[in-house]
This record gives sequence, C-alpha cells and structure tokens, in this order.
Amino acid sequence: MMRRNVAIIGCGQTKHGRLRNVNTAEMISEAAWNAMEDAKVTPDEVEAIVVGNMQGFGGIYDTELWAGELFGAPKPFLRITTGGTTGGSVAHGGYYSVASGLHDVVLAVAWEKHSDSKERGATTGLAHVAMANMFHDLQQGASLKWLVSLVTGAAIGVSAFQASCYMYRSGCKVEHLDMVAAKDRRNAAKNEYAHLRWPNCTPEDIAKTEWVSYPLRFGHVCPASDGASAVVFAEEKIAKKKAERPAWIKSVAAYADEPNWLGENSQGTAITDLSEQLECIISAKEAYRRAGIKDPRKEIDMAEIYQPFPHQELMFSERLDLFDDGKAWIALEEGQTEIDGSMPLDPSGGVISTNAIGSSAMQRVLECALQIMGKAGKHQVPKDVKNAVAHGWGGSVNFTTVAVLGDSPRR
Amino acid sequence: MEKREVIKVTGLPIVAGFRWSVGKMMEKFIKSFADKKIIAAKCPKCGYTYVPPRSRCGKCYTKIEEKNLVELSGKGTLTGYTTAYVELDGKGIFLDLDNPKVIGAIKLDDSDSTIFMPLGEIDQKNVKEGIKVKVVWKEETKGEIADILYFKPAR
Amino acid sequence: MQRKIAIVGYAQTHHEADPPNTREGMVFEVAKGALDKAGITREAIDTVINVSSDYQDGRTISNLFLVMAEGAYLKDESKVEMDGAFGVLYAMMRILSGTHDTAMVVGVTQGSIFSPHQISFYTLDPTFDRQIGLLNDVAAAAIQARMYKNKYDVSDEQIAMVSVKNLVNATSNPYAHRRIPKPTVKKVLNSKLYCDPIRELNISPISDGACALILASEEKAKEITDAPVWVKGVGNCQDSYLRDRNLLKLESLETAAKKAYKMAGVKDPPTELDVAEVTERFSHEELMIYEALGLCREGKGKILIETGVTERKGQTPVNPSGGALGADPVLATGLVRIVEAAKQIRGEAGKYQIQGVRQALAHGQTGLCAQSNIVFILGGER
Amino acid sequence: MEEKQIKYKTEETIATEGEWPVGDYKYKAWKHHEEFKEGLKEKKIVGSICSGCGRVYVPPAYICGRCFRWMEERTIVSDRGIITSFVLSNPMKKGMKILGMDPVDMGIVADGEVLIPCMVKFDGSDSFVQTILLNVDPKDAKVGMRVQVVWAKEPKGQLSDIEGVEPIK
Repeated sequence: MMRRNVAIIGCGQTKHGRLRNVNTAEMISEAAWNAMEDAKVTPDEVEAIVVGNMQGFGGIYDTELWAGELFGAPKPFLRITTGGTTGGSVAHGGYYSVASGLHDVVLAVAWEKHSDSKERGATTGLAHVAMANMFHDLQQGASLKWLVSLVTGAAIGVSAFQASCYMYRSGCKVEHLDMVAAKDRRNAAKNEYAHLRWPNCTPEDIAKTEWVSYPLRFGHVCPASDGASAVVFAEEKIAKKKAERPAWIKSVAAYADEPNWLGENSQGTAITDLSEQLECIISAKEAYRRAGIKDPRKEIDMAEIYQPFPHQELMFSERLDLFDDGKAWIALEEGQTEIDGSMPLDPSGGVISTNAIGSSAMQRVLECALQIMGKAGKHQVPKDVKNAVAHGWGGSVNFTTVAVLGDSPRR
Repeated sequence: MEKREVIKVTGLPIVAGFRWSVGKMMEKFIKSFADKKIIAAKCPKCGYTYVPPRSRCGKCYTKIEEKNLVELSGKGTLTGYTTAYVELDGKGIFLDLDNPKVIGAIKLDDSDSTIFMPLGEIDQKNVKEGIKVKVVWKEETKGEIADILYFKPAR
Repeated sequence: MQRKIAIVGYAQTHHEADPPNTREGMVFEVAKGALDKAGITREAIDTVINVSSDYQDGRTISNLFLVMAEGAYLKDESKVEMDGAFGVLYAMMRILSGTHDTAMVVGVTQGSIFSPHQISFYTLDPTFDRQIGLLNDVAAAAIQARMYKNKYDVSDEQIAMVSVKNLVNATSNPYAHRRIPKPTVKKVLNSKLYCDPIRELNISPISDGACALILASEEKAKEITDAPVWVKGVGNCQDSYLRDRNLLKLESLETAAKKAYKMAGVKDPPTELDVAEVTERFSHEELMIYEALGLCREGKGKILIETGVTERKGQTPVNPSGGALGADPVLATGLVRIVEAAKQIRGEAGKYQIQGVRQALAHGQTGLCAQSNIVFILGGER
Repeated sequence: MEEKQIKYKTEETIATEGEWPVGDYKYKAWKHHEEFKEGLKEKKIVGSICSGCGRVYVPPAYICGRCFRWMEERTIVSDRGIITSFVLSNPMKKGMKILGMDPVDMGIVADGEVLIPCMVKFDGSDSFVQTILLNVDPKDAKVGMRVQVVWAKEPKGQLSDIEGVEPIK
C-alpha cells in the first residue's frame, strides 16, 4: 500500500516554570495557539486534536472536556496517555491521525501543571503510580522500616536504582553524571522556554549539591515544571505549502516491556537489570527500520533524549544505538554530546532542565522538529540536521517512545 | 491451584490536595464578587458573552482581553433545573439529602453561557423554565466564590 | 479509507457489580478470549491499545501494570484514556497508516473500586463549577432530561420505557450486569429518585468489566477468519463545555454520525441500519441519541420508543443486548457496544439475535451529558 | 551557587482548592502474597514458575505475559542471592518527617543510620526483590555482592519476616 507522508509544520509551547498567572485551560491553549500560528493554520483548518497529560498531577479529569473550546472544540478529540511517555504517545497519535488518511491537519497538545498540586514536586501524583502496590504491601505486613527505606532511599523512585544498575553495567562514575547535568543546564540556559537555566554551569557546581540518595544528587534532578507544548501535523501536500522546511516524521515506535519494578500489586517480574531497557532497544530498531535508517550512528545528526536524571541520557543514547552499550560516557568525555559535538544530545537542555511530565516527551519531538526546521534559536546545533531522533521514557521503566524526524519525506 | 482468590486492599487515609491558579480573567471575576458584581467576557468579534469570563472565544476563536469585560445585572432566566435528592459525599457515595437541593441552569441577562447554581427562597412547585431569577449575595462579601449564596425568583 | 479493516475476534467478561476478579484477571481473560476467538496467538498481534483511566483505576499510568496481562509484552503499545470505542479508532489509525496489520484493543474498568460518578465531578471546571459543588454526571443529566422533557413534551413514562426495553433485553444477555426480573414502567418509576426526573433505573449501573477486540487489515483478516466484520465508517466529535453548549441536542454525536454515514455510504439510517448498539448512560439519553443518529427527527425520539421501532422486533432495534443500562463498565462500555454489534452481524448474539443483520451501528461516549461521541458503522458484506 | 540558576516564575493569581481521596479506593488483588507469606513462616522464599519458559517469578506472579498463560506451579528459591542495585539514603535524623512519622523517634531507624535500599536476585529466581541491605558499611555496598536473607527471629508469615539481606561471610 501507499504510505502517507506526514510532517510537523508548526510548533508551540509555553515558557516552563511555575505558571501561577494562568489556569490550566489557558496554559494549554497558549501552546496550542502558538503552534497553530507557527504552522499558519486556523482552528477551522485543524481537523482533529490529540491531547494528553498525566491526570493525577493536576487533579482534573479529562481536562480537555473543559478546556477544549479554548483551542478548537467542537472537534474530534482523542486523549492518549501513557505516563512519562504521554507526550511522545500524543505526538505518535497526531502522526497516526494523519498517516491513517482520516485527517489532513491535526493538532497535538500535551501539558502538565504541577504547581496546582499542594504537595511539593507533586509527590502524591508520583507515589500514586505505585500507591495501590504500597497499600497492598502494608496490608500484607510489610515493615515500617521497609516503607521508610522506600520513601527516603528511593525518594526519586526507581531512577536511583536504575542509576546504580547502569553505573555497574557501564563502569561510569558519578562524575560523569555531574558532567551530563552541567552540560544540560548550560544548554537549557540557551533555551528561553526551559525551566531551570544555569549559564556556565560546571560539573563542579553540580558536585557541590547534596545527595538525594546516592548515586543521585540534587543537581542531577529534574524540576517539576508547569507547561504545555503543541505541534501541528499535516499531510505532504499541505505541509509543503504551509512550511518552508517541514520536519518530516519518518517513523514512530513505542514498544512496551514488562514492568521493571514489580508487577500489579507487587507480584514478581522476570527482570533483574533496570538498565537493560529492552523496550527501548526494540523501539529504536523498529523506528529505524520503518524510517529506512540503516546506520543510525552515521545518519542521525542529533537526539533529544528523555532524561529526568543524567544517567538516562547516557543509557538511552546507547539503547538508541547512537553509541556502544556502556560506552556513552566516553563520548561524553570527548565532548561528542555537546551542542557543537558530533552527536549533540538534548541541546534544549532536556527533561533534566524542564519537566512538565505529560508534555516532556512531546517536547523531545518538538525540539527535534525545531532543529530540523532551523528554528531552535540560540540552541540550534551548528550543523545541518538531516535526521533526528526523539525519545520518551516512562511507565515503571518499561515504556519508550521513539520518533525519527527528517528534513525530507520517507521514500 | 483451582481457584484464584481475590482480596480487597484498603488504603491509608491519604488525600491529594490541589490549588488551581485561576488566571487573570477568573481572578477579576471572583474578586468582583466583593463589590457584589458579576462580570462577563464579551467577544469583541462575535459578541458571544461568557460567564465566567475567559480569554478566548470558543465560537470564533478571537482573543478576549480584559477591556472586553462587561458587568452583568445579576438577573437572568431559568432555562433548566433539577431537584437533587442525593449528593456525592466526596468519596463516591450518593448520600440522601434531608433537604433536597434545587439546581438551576441560568442564563444571565446579556450573556450567552449557562451557569449551574443553587436556587433558594423558592417553592419547588413554582420552579419552572422561563422564570426570572436574580442573585442573592452574602451580607458581607469577601471576593470569593462562596459570596454567591443562591439565585431566587425575581419579581 | 486507505485500507479495509475488519474485526476478527472479541471477548468480554460477565459484567458484575463486584466480582471476585482482579483488573489483571479480567484483562487477561478477555485478551486471551479474543485471541482464541480469532484462532490466533499473541505473536500475531502487532500493536495493542489499552483503554483504562488513571482516576478510575486509582493508579497513575493505569496501563503500566497491565502490559503482560493484555499481551502487550514487547509490542507497540499505547493507551487511550476515553471510552473504549475511541481506542478502536486509534487502533484503526495504526493499521490504516500501514505501520501495523493487526491490533488488539483492551478496555477495563472496575467501578467497584471507586465511583465513576465521583470521577465525573472531577471533569468540571475546577475554578468555578467544581467549587459550586452541585453538579456531577447524574445532576447534569437530570437538568438535561428536564429541559428535553419540557421542550418536546416527553413524559416520564416514555423515558421509563427506554429503561424497560433495555432491561428486558438485558435479561437474555448472559454478560449483562443488571438483570432484574420482569422490568416494568412502574418498577422504573418507583425506583429511588436521585435527581428529578432521574431515578435509579434511569441510570446505568456501576459495573466491573473488561472487553477486548482484535482488528486486522483486509489481507490479514482474510487469513484469520471467514466471517470478518468490516469497519465501514467511523466519525467522532467533542462538544463545547457544559456551560456553552446546547444541552437539548447531542450536536457532537450528530456530527460524528454524519461523518461515519458518509464514509460508509449510509444515506437513510433508519432503513439502512439493521441494528444499533449505543451507550446510553441515562434512559432519556437514548431518545436524544435516536435523534442525533437521524433515526427520527428532532424531538421525535419518544415516538420510536412508543411504537416499538427500537425494540428487538422493531424496524431498527437499539441495544438488543441491554445497552449501558444493562451493564456499564465505564471505559469498556463502548467496546462492548462494538462487540455486540459485531456479534449481531456474525449471527452470534444467541437469544437476542436480530435476524438478517447486514449493517450495524455502534456508539461510545465520554464526558458529562455525552460531550464526546464516536460512531462506528460495521458491515458483514464487502 | 544558587543565584546562578535561573528558575522561571510568574506572578500569582488567586487559587481555588479541591481534593482527590486517593486513599479511598478499594483495590483488588490476588492472594499471591498469601502464598509468599506461607513460605516466609518456614523461612522459605516462594516463587511461581512458568510452564512455558521456566522463568521463576518472586514473589509469585499469576500470569506469564511472555508465554501468555497462567502460572499454576510454585517453587522454592534460595534465600541467598546477589545485589543487583542499591542506593544510599542520607543519614536519618531525629525530627525528620516521613509520611507524617518521625522514624528515629519511633525507633524504626537509629539516629544517623544510613539506609541501603537494594534489589536482590535470589539464586534460582528471575526476579529481583526490593529489600534493605543490613550489617554492612555503606562504603562497602556493591552491586554483585553475595548476600543472604536476615530472617526475623520468629517469622510470623508476613512480609517483614525478611528483615533485609546481609553479606555472606
């Protein structure tokens, strides 16, 4: 069958941070309108809208039922949510909406408004992922010491354990995590939409911050941001008409692994290495195959990786086959992953600098599109970006979204 | 194992709390309750008037700004209603109400939105679509949503 | 459509108030059941769409722990957090794009663990309506029912007749939840009054249940089954928020239906549709659905129910399975409608089989007063 | 250092409030932990074994998603295994509040104690179990370390019968 080519023709986002002068509906619509204006389309031209966020954080159920009219309702709406990967999944939904031939122009919007939660860093929302498991374990006589160790030791959830696994697997040191964090904070300083910006940040600056729980420091941790991002997808003819240099979606893939950290109600799982990330390896392979990319290390020019914690940038760059397993830290040391390096990773500053959870994986797609369209401004990488890969990560270390974007349609 | 048995899991008394920033338009709206005023946002292009006010017209997509805010009279027409004999307890259970509540769908004069507000000082038999109603304020208003007590029939 | 798509397998649980089964157990049961029905194994599925809700399940990322039970291990997986019928739309998109050839959609809700009525309250504008604290799905529907009754002079008895029809139908559906002996108008009108004019038997029950279905591209469908049910048309639309929409009509459903009809080439729904399975969370809603689907003119829904047009023996039977009033596992409900419509086409509906069904409609909805709607047209012949 | 960081913030408008009673859900679960606890009472670690792929899940799981079948068989795995991952907490301090509790005051942990939550893969299983690494200097904690279960003196058939794990001497 003939496959339809789909491109991103416009991107929009809000500034990220603590946005207390708007309500959720206004925040979402700001990003949506920015994207529509950037794409030079009116809401009448948009045929359908795909939305998503992580509902537990903002305390509103199906926000688009209330907010939808500010950016397009009445219209077909589709809500797609998959935890940390939500934004990526929403973008994939936008892509499929057009690729299916059911629609020609589709708006995809993703958001989070953490500051609406009374708890700092939306802890209840995060704990809620495993709350049913926790209640179950307590009912089954788990000790309070175990609970305390869970809450304090693993304050940032499974990521600290994952960092431990990854460091063992790759041999990288905490110093490398400091380097990643510093690089990303510097990159974020060039991105006016980022939440946490730290010009000239050095690994030494990061190393001075306190431990959250070893091996992760406060300087390694992402903020809880408010913000929204949106992109407009269009089929080939419209894309060529509306955009000077559309960012073509060459492929998407989102494979699921077994939950890495316990199953439903704390049943055992058959996984023992949190840094293996099989679902990411397979998603990347499939995405490259669908995109016709044979050698990602040569053909991919940059990547936006979902890295709320610094070891993840290294780890996922390997799982995305941009570096050998366990060797990304060497590329980091050589400066390859810097904004002007041979394989820039997260020139936008990434999730470590800006994390409006539901929107974060969408931001990766959006940032890759900006780089291809040449619209990334101060954080534009200083080379011609022909192909870029956008990554999303979430679930219980078991969901990955991958999108391959390019400067030309898939052949 | 012939049968897979199931147990119920009870939680701890944990409540997630939220404080939703209302935005500039809603802030004006709520704060103006202090002066016993109801304001609405009138689309500068199509004229559709939203109450509570908002920043974008859903009918013609025009941006609505603070200068487009208009004051309403606090009077309106009842376009629909129901008498609620039950009420959610906040945890999902419908509890019987000793005093049933009348909920009115009200279109305020010079606005196009419908708001859903309590009705008071009214005999259930006299509740009818089309009757005129008006807002009843608390004696001392503070600029919060609770300043509106209910709507009652207007003569 | 770029490709032809067919339903090739399905399964649902017995929907009950509080069955001794876990979410995982229900999902595994239907996923496996659908595969068995299609006569294929998990390996034959390319992509899996989960339909569940973080609020309904009380688990942020509700699909996360269901990956294994729904057969999505190392599959291209995603989740739609709306009615299950929207999940089918997304699965279709994935096949239509050419990326995938087969898809499984699995929807699940356990109403017993937390009330969907409470969750409906969380959809309200948090800066105003949620603060007023009066509305929820039942109260909003009551206001709508009252407006509709007054505008079109519809009686409580006529609305009760919808409940009676669907509850009678439910008694012969082994999967239905609410199976009361000999439902009558009197029983409905004597049931507990919630929000005038809505009584207990005007409201769909709160069910635990799951449903799965398998979609395949034309080529794959032909390999898998001799009796594919083709998706001939689909359309969806979401209305404005409660304050700024016309509650007297289901406008978004009308838009959705028109789109689906156009795609399927349906010109005269009352004569061309042999059966319809719709999601009527409240009995008056079904009358409004008749109108929005073009089965009758505006305000004339009451005539269809009075004259028995939508009964099993009528010209256009609606909800022969008992509909949502018979069982409402919230997010799975729209999926169940599609499955029931497909069963009618394949002649597998048992005691409630309608004779000679060639074309069927299925409807799903999300939001207060049916704010977001989706319509499918299914057909047996090519 | 702090002042070098720029964090974006806007002015505040007023806010409205609301709640979500997350503790009021009545979840359902299998009795998998009951089976696990039965074993603990006899200082045994029970897992389920898949008849398709032979993988052993600890604690018992009911469905093998790989082979897409119920797991009916149970097996006992060793109470010795290896650390696959660990983290170090900051030293516990009197006065700190965790879920509204003061763990030092309550005698759950000692003042100044560093907790070492860890993941252990028991020999003969394909899972890791999250527990606490005990009786070791935090400096000596390592991935790959051989450990054994520290059992409660009198196991009662509850999850806390496994107090943690300690290095094998």
